[in-house]
Amino acid sequence: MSFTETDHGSEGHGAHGHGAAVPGAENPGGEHETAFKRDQKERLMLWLLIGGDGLFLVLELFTWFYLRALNTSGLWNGAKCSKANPCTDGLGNPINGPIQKADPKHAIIIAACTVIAAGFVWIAESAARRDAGKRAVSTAAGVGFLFLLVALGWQIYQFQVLPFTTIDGAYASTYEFFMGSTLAHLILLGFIMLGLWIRASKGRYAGATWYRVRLIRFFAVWIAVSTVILVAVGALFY
Amino acid sequence: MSFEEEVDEIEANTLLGGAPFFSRPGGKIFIIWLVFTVIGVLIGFYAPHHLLPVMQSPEGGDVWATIVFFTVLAAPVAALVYAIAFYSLFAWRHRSEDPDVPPPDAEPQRGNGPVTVVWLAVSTVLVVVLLFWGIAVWSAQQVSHPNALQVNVTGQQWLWTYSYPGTGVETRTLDLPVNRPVQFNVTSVDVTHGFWPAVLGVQVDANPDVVTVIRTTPNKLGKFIVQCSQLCGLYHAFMNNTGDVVTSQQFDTWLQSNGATPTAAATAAGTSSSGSTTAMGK
Amino acid sequence: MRPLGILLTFVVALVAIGGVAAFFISQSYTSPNYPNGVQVAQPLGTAVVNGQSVPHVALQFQTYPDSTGSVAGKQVHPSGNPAWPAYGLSNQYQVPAHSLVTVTIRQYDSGGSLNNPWFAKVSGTVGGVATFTSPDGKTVTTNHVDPDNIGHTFTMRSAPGVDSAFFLNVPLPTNANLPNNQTNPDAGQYYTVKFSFLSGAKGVYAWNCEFPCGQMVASFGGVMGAYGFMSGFVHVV
Amino acid sequence: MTTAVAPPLLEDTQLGPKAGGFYRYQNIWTGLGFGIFLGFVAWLVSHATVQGSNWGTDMVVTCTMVAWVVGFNIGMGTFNAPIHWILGHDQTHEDELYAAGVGQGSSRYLKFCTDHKVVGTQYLVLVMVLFGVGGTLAMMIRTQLITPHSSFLDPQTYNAIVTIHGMVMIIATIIMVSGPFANFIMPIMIGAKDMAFPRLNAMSFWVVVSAVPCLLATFFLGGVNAGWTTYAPLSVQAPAAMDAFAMTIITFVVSVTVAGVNTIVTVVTMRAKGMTMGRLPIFTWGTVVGGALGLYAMPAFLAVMTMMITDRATGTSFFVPEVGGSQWLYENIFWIMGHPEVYVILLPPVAAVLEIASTFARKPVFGYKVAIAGFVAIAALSIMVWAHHMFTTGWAPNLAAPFMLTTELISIPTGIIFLCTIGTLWKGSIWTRLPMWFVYLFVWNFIIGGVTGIYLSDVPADQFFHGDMFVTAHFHYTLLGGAMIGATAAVCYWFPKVSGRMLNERVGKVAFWMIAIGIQVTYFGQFWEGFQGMARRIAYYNPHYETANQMSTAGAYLLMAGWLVFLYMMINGWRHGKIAPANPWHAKTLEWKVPTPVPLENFLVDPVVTSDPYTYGEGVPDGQEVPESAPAPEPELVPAGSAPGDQIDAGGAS
Repeated sequence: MSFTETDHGSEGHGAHGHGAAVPGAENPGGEHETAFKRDQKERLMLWLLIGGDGLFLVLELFTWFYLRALNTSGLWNGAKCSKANPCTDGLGNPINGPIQKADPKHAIIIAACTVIAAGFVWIAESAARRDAGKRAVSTAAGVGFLFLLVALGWQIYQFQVLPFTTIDGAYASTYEFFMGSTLAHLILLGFIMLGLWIRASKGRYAGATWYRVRLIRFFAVWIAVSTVILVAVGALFY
Repeated sequence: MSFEEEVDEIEANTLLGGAPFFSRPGGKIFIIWLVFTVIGVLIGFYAPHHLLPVMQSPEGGDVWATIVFFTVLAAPVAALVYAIAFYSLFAWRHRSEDPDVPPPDAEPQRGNGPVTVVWLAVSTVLVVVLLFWGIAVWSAQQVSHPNALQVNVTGQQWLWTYSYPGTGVETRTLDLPVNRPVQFNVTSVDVTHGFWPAVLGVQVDANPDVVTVIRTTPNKLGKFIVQCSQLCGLYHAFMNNTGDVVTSQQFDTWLQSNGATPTAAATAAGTSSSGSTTAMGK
Repeated sequence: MRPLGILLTFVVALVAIGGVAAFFISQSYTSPNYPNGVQVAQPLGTAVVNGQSVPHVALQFQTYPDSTGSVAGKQVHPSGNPAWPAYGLSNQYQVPAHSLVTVTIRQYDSGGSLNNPWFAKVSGTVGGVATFTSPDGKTVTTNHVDPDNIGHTFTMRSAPGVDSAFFLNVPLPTNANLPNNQTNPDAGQYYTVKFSFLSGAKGVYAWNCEFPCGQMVASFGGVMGAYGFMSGFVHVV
Repeated sequence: MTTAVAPPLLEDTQLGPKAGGFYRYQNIWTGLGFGIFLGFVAWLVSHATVQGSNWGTDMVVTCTMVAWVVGFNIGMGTFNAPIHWILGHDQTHEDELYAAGVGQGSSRYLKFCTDHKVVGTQYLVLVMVLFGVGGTLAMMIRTQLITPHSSFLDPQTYNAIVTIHGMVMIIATIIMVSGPFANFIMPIMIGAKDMAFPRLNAMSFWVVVSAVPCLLATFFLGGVNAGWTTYAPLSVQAPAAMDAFAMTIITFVVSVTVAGVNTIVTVVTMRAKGMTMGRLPIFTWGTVVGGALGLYAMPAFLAVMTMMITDRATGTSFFVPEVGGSQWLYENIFWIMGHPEVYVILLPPVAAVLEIASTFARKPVFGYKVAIAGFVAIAALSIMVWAHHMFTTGWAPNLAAPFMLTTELISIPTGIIFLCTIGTLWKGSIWTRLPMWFVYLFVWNFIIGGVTGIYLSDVPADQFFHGDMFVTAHFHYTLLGGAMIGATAAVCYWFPKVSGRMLNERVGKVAFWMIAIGIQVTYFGQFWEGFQGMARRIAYYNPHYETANQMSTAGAYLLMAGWLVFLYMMINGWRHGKIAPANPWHAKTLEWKVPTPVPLENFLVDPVVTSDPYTYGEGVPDGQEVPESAPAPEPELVPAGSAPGDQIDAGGAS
């Protein structure tokens, strides 16, 4: 790949507070930040942040498997809870039977929508790279954003239809923790994809600046991957 | 003496220079090192001997021995760092008329392979020794005795209660027979506490809904204190009580005075059994 | 003006630190200026215990289901919640050393089960017993009560190193006859618990309630974790 | 080479009347105002919504704190640029110059300012304020402990003070070097014009500022009574202050993560031409490794505090065994964060100490590459040692041996650091200026902290010492006596560059001796208490320990007085000190080659580096120079990693 062309848009100086006085012009003492430089910086930042987020994911999974293995007071799957031997929930009220498993249907829909949204970011990226015009980029970004909104909405809806609440023991807690973490990540990705859509409609991503979309794609793909992992664990390892 | 002369003299008196050993930097550093090492070793013997409470179990003796042993191992290393640092401050310190003018640059030394290798090797060997010591002592402490006296310890904000299974005795003071292995089964009814009979040299947290186990063999008569070592809320500081290591006859009597039947007390105290308890020395 | 500068730094810093200290002390219940002060035991003359003549004093205090409604308008700890149960009026008591203390507690609160039944046993009182008078007038003298019907306990031990042999635990049975929101102790019926104990050596003793009557996990949050409601000091002088 | 073209100073740029957009109207007062406003609104709304429900107070406190943090940052301008980005209205170059503080004089110190030097100075002041708060609380603790049964504080207040003293000091020490000096000095050291992401840099500062009121609010919400480790389930049943505490941590995690990423990216991508990784000043390595470790540690803190809040405010059961959780889950995740965090604190000051030792011994850093390997080894090992904090919790006794191994292995790279320090001093021309005194104090204290650490790494001995004042004394020797004294050396060393003025070293010597003696007396007193068997964090103790406690308290007062003299020296130096020359220590790193005060983009002419900065006594021209005139061709910026690091022999043991 080549980065011979400088990013001449005003955003070219967005990451660095005070670059060349006039975009594209040589400033004797100032800095002339190349697109390569800029992409290098931001990619590194993104990979570091994804690494940190990955550790967070690992800790979520650790929580899941640790509590599942312990099954303290039978409050993971409620096997030991019965009328004769009631477990208590977070309020001290008895739980008289096994805690119901969450319906994986909802989680799968959310994960699928997120994956599709990430796929559309990828399409937007390749459109920008081919210099296919601002309409192609913004359409892909817009459709992706809509899918993300569906995922987001469904995630909120899933909270309403769960067969348990946060106080119903470790399984319920951890499952809702996964959902909450997915929700937070989707909101973050939602802001970024909204920005992608608006900026693409303004024609910011054409030709030389396609690598800006690639950055968003990395993040979207990571969110999709982490969502799929959480959904898979939540569905398979009850 | 001008600074250049001083530098020349230092250069002449390097470690392997011709002057008498103790007038060379290496010799002086050796003396300082020796003094610091001796001080460190003395502290290593003094501190546990005079500052630690009198230990009443072999595990407590292990604490004592570990401190002495580790200090003896660490003192020479620490003393070497101190010796060189002090010597550099007194011998190589540059005093000039104008404090704002830096001294001339010293002879550059960007590293010294052999020294680094030796340093690494020595510290690795020391670490391995520490590790073997630790593992040996720790695994010796893990041995469980089949006829150990069982004591159930319950932590609660902010009190310990002890029960002796089979006797029906429940108290808030901890009496133990001397030279009889004892196993503490520790748990809590609310938050995490730290069961710490310091002079028995053992400690374990009391966790809610979990029973944690520690073993020891009290080998010295006398009273001791059990404290809570894990911040557990308002009256954490008040969460302590006395314990007492007594003879098995006294223990038998004590159990009976706390409501145990004579048979149960005798069984628990081990006075009626063959006395197969392992006395681990005094 | 270098010395002045140093002086100024010290003065400003010490004023700041002193201000912070004053803030913490103003929040502190241990202050003798605490609105309800330290309740001093009433002298009753002397008594003979185990063949020895010792001073005899009396203490009387109450448990409130709701600390807002107490008659004297018990001021709650700034961090507390006025709806919490409390001992009162004061949470600090003063008794003479090595003397016979007769305590009468009026129990207005309801309750439940202990998480450690051991605390249903009376310990540390004279004779190892306490006298329980229910609101309907029945009186029993016993060394233990039902661990599943406990309102509070009065559990007292010495500060570290003061008198480690001293220990007192008296359970207060639940007062099921009263609704939980009973706020006027003088109008309501109460359970009376009366016992005597021999005070120990001079020093600071802490008392608290061992019945989990608080909130959240194991009912040991809230009032149980906050100083001044279910906990306090006994100053033995 | 062309002749010098005097480039115009960016500071002198005349900005249009609308430059900066919203930034023009935003400063700390709008931040405070909007934060308080939003917090109040959230309080009203959440209070009305959740009143009467279970955990209502926790919900209210959590919502209020979130709203305060978000509101403060909206008011400060933290979110301006992201919102501009989303809307596609990018900030113009003038806006960015405005955000960098052009034309605002000293008021830029109270604004969202992207200039790394302003951020560094802001951090320095914040760190001093935090140390003031933490130190005041320490004085409360020591005053309570003068007598065995003091009635100075009630036990609840005492526990709250112990907790917040711990957390304030942890926060302050994490940012004490990576805040001021990794921001102010490090970019100049590597020849960069700013940090890689100036706005993230400013964000990391103002986010941590917004966390501080949350932490202090805990005193008004009942106090956190669980110690800085806030072990569950005690912390789950703590007063509502615990929610504010957890929000503080979550906010702080955002700040540290952002700052860590920024540091790493800056060093990897922003180095000047010729500044290979092998030529970086050692301090830079310390901040990078520390930042990377922080990036590893902080997600665990975020996870554990998020779960703590949900346990408290929505009734989940992660940490409460009664309802299906596990306190060991808390302890594991907490210490997975907790031990690396110690080295996040420690590595930057240690690296600064090596840097300073080199300058004042007039010698290259001894074993430059070995020291870097030591940093990396410490970082790598520190993520595998967490369970040594759990030797006595009963969790997995079978893992005691492996964790004993990793814990003791850490002493090897730590020993390497000592080797490099004394190797640098060895036969140097010791120039005993104030920073050097603190280097010696660092060596003295850190050895004691290190040696006492090996007792604690041994399980049988730890069974005596765990939860005991010995531990307290040990980690104060490493974190105060080691890290904080290293940071103090750094303050003295870089003060002339930061403030443009010299410190009064006579006053400094007085402060030095008071601090040095104060530390020894205070913490030897605590070692003594620990040997006698006094538990940590207790407000009332057995009179048996009284003498040791009084010794410790006396030392603490001396220590406080010493820090006050030091504070006076700093304030006095900042206001009336002698004007500092650009390079008062005749050091060779790049930050001393730029004028003082440092201009906006640091280098009027891009530096070209030809060797590492440790050419003392080698008879070669300084390899790190800022040319007076611009080289004719603009330097091709070398991508990271592709530059061979071994072009120049950068020293080392081989």
